[in-house]
Amino acid sequence: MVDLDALSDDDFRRTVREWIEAEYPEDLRNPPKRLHWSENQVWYYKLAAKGWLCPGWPKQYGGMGISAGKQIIMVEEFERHGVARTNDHGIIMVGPLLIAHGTEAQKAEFLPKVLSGEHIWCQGYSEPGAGSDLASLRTEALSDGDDWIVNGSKIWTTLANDANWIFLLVRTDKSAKKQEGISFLLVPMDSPGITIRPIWTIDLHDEFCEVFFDNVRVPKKWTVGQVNQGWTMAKALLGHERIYLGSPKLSGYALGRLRDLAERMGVSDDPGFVDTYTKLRLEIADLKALHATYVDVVRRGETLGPDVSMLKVIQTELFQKITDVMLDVAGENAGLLDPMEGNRAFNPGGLFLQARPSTIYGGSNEIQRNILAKNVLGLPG
Amino acid sequence: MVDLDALSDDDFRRTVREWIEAEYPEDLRNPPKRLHWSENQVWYYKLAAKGWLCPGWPKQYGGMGISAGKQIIMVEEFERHGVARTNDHGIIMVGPLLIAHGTEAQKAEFLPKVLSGEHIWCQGYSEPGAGSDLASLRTEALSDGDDWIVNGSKIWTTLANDANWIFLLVRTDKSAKKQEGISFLLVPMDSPGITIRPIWTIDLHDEFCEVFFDNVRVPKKWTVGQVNQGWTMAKALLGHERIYLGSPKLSGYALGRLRDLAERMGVSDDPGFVDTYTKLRLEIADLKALHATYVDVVRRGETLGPDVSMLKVIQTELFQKITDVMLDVAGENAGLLDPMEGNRAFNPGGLFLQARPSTIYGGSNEIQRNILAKNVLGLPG
Amino acid sequence: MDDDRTDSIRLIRDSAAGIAPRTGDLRRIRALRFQTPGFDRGVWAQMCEMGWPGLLVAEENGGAGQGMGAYCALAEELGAALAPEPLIGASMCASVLRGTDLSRLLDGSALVLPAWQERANRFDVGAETTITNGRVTGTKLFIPGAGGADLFLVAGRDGLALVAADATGVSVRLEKTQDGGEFGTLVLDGAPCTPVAGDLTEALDQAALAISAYLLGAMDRAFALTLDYLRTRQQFGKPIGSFQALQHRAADLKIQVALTRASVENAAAIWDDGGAGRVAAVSRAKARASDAAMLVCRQAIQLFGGIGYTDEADPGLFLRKAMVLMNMYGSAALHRARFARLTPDEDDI
Amino acid sequence: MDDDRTDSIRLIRDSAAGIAPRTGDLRRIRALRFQTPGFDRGVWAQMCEMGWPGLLVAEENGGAGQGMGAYCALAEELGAALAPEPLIGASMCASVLRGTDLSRLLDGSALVLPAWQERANRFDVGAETTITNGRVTGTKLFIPGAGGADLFLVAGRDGLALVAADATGVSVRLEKTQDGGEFGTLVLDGAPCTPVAGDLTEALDQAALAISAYLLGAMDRAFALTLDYLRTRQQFGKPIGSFQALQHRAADLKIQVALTRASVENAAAIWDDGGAGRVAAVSRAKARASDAAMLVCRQAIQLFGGIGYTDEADPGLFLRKAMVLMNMYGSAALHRARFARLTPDEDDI
Repeated sequence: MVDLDALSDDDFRRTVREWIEAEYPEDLRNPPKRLHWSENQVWYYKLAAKGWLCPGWPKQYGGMGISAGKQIIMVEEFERHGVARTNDHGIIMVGPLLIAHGTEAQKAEFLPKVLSGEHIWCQGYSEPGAGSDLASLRTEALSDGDDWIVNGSKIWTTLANDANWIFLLVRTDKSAKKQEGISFLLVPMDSPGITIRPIWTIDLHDEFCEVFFDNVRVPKKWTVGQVNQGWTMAKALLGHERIYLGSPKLSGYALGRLRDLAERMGVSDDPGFVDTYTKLRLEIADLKALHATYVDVVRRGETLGPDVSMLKVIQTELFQKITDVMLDVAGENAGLLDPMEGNRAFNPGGLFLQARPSTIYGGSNEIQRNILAKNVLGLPG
Repeated sequence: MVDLDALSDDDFRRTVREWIEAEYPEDLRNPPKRLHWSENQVWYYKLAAKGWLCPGWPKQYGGMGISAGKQIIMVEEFERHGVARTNDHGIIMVGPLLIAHGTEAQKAEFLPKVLSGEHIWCQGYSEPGAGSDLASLRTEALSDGDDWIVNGSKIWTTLANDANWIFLLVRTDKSAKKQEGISFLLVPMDSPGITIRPIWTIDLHDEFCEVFFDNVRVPKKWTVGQVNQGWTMAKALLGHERIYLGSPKLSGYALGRLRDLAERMGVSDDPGFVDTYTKLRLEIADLKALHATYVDVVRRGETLGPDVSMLKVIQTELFQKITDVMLDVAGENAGLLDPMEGNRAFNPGGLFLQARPSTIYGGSNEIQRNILAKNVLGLPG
Repeated sequence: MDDDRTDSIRLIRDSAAGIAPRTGDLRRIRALRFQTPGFDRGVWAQMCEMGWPGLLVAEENGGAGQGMGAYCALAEELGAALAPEPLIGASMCASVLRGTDLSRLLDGSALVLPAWQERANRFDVGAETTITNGRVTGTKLFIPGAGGADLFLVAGRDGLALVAADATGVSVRLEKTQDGGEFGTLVLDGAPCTPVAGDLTEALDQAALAISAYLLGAMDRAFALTLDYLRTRQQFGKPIGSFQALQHRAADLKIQVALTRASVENAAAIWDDGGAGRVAAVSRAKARASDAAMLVCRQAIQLFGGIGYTDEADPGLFLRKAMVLMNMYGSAALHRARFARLTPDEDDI
Repeated sequence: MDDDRTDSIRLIRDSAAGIAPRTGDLRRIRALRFQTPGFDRGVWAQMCEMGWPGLLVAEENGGAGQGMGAYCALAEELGAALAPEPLIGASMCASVLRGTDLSRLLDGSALVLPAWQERANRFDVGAETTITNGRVTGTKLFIPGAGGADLFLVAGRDGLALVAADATGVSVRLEKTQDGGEFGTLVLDGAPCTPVAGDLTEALDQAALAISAYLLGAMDRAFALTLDYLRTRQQFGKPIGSFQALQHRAADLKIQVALTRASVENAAAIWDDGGAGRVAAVSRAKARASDAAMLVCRQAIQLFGGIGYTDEADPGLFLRKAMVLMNMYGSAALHRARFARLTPDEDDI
């Protein structure tokens, strides 16, 4: 096996690219919706077999243990090829969480099963009614001997209907202040008392679920970190999310579809379209330049500041803007439920709807602007 | 003399139009800046001599006493011809105030002198540091026998350097709540203790002044209405201001200059310009349609609701947008201090700067949006 | 506006409330989604009983002889209710049909829908379809409700013709639309037809204005739903409508709704007065309504947050209706360009 | 970015602070306004002592041999200080002059300014000016600082030439600009001149990028002033920066400043790497800088409220500088069109 660490960045990139191009299923490139486990497991197992499932995990835990710079190269190559996200919560959330805060027993129990695909995880953070005010969560865990008894519900749980484990934020001390008294639990989805309700989105997909907990018994040994310290750990996990939400690739992909659509509609040379299209290209190019400065920070192993919220705001609003223009260009086809002519490349309505939640999830753009105003610009109150 | 009341609207409009066209000084049409008394007094005296100075005043006080509908026709014809505002605070503010709330002695003293042009009024409302929070005013009047002793300062006093009288809001009860304890005084500008400082604006004009009061003695007989009831009267006077600030004529004028400039710069047929220009035309046309619905309310003699704030927001932001586009079109000429080629019709930088304060004065557009949210949409807090 | 006109508009709004209440729930709309023909034949029969397809038809021809003011008021109410019944299409046909063809349409016994469009993003009667010797050949696109039509009024190169939906040489391909309805593509291969006198030029403009009014009704209600949500939904311990950034956004949406209303009602008044600028006024109204409806509905989703993105919440119904209508009878860009072409002089300045 | 490059950029910023401090007051700028030539010859001499006009000139030619990264850092600092001295024009000339012409320019004994433009809204060397037999005839527009020039480097149809400002056949008409400076119009009527080898193509792009960096510095400081004001100015009993609508607007302005910085610095890095896309990158940076600077400065006025509209407050100085520079060396629209022309393939997607 090649020592990936020893490769130059360029050689590493080429190695990754060639393997992806050879192995990635063509029909899964740039899917219009988040794929279910039934669809993406083939790729998950390929990555697992290759040993490339967990680039960020240390080697001792079965990860690739490569540098931050090489991790970024992998992300870039995956994005370039249009590789879909897998059911990756075990990889990017649970793994790092346990490696940092888990007991040896927890690591031994869970990490190998993420690597093997035996455990598929989902995330139980948001709650009905809490929305952007994540810390106001009300799902509670009451102590009962060696167990917690969990009652409450979670919402916007991505692909919960695919998962067999969930990592949960629960309130374990109701007397404490809002962000305190929250703990982190690992819970099997087949525990008695758990029910799942898929949420149909406006693009008629069931990516999200609501998960209900009715006296669900969870062994205390599956508490991660200290009791009542869950919030701090959860926040740290969210840290690097915004740089990915801010990647210009999604907007770049959408712009490509806009160009194709404009050609199909015969307007790609109209001066009005060229002007609009050029503006969008320039927006993406400048976002790319800005994004690269944050990637450099990560590559140097430094911590991202709260100003990374800018990336999320720019990229999600640009993505939406591009799909707004797609509807303008599509004429009456803007109203079609399915892709035009059965061709997934011409799917203005679908992509438009897909772009809608990007400004809501991952911390709504209103919340991001609050963060920018207060934590970056130092504005009062 | 023609009985104007007896004329049909169309005949009245024609009568007004013909007289304006015959009498209005050509070189005062659509001036780039607010005119000083030295420039506009010729027109003021013509209006006075014709008996047309005060359309809204009852006949018994020397006004025209015409219907609301006919008053609107006059405004429309004045705007159509590009007639400049005179020093009209006596006409539109002091007159209606005294007619509604003044004593007989005050009416007898002041109304004839507005009609004759002997008294030129200015308005002392805003204060340094108060800004949009008008009611937080601190200029105070202390009782001293038959007089008030006034100390403090006023800012943004339009054309104070032309005026010989000022109508003032002053605090007469410091213990009362913010909007209470405010009174309305009439003060001669030559009172000992008053000094005036012109404020130079970014377009290098001295339309505004700061006025300082240092132990200025004002007879109590020149208090209008009840002591401590000034705020209510001042608010009522502001009522109809927003429909005028929302008139589409100013934007229409600017759009005409944009068209001329685009022709001069040779871009008026560029598809990009035509598209932008058409959007602006449509904005004005829809603003006109909306404005007309408010004019109808006034014409029917009904009271305007707080939703009239919409007009002010739309018109001022449209005016600014048009002048933004003028700079885009003007090329390097955007940076010139004076009109291009000495031709006032090509004055992109000047008109751009002139448009800036429109979103600040008359209640900033931020304040207008607060009003819309709370008083029109019923949003909380 | 004179009093008679005001009265008839109030009457039509009241009568609309009986069939398509703007405050009603949207269960009826949801139940009809993604089922051919996408509307309720029973409700359509009621609308015919109310005389709605003949609203613009002269009284001597069996219609109500109303103007665009009343028609737009009705369309606005239907938009607020998201009513999917094919009133606007049928009304286009009613404006040119006469005799039994018209009376069958008006009494609801035969639904006639117009088939005029041959290319996307166009607002003119197609010129490829031929009508000769009682046979029609051509392809017509984007016909909403086509799955429920009994006849099509087809625009050909040299005139109009009626074709029965079940005639030989007629095939209809249906594609689902975001609002739960369907676009029909009508393929005519020498199908037997009956020529009809007249043309659709004026009817097209009337339809474009009615669609604008429908969009106005839809956005107005979507905005009302959003305001309710802003007033009641709590976050960080207070109603989200108390956050100034959202308040200002709501104010901006209110402004768009108000401008759309002014634009549509002004265009209807100009139309009814027969003014020279009436066609330009239609373009102005449609451009405004398309853009404003999309803005208001997009923001409704955003302001509802996560729940707004679910199919069970109502804002999505309005957004998806707007997606279907925004470019029908001409997109905003098309109508802006037409406005510029129609009124190049700018005597409005 | 390698360490050497980072170091030289830090050094240049530090040295700029000595002459044109970004945190200094703006009294110097105010005092120079509306006076010919609109800048301070003493300060210009200091800038020459620092070697700034020769920053890009190769060391073997007597320059500092620095790259665009350093030059843009300097221009940004000058923008933050609103320094009116004609560095960008002089640097253009320095890039083509050689020998004593160059050394006189670099040592400050002769200010040479470029005269290349013949029409508004153009970003190419004019083609109407003729240089034949040591005589030059033509008209050149929009030359900032022209009232202080000793010589002009004139671009003609077939090459460049130096003309003394006081030569016969030379006249300069000055027009005041919003920033307190002047545009010169240079009219040449058979004026004696000395031909100069080379052309200005590359220098024009470098100047456009430097102007972008200058605008970045100006908007960055205008934004900083605005933030200070938002933090301190009280209304309704609290700092206005605590109002969410203004907070979100400030966040949006911050985003524009950040995008401009990324665009300018990225373009400078591409330029220094000699990449094929370097000319397109300049257009991208200028388009962003022009639009963003105007947005930030307009909003500075709005957020300062009434006081922002006065000449005594500082935001107006930044807005009026942006008005002058927004369309110099090509407007945003011009550069967007150039970008589209230069990179039609969109391999960036």
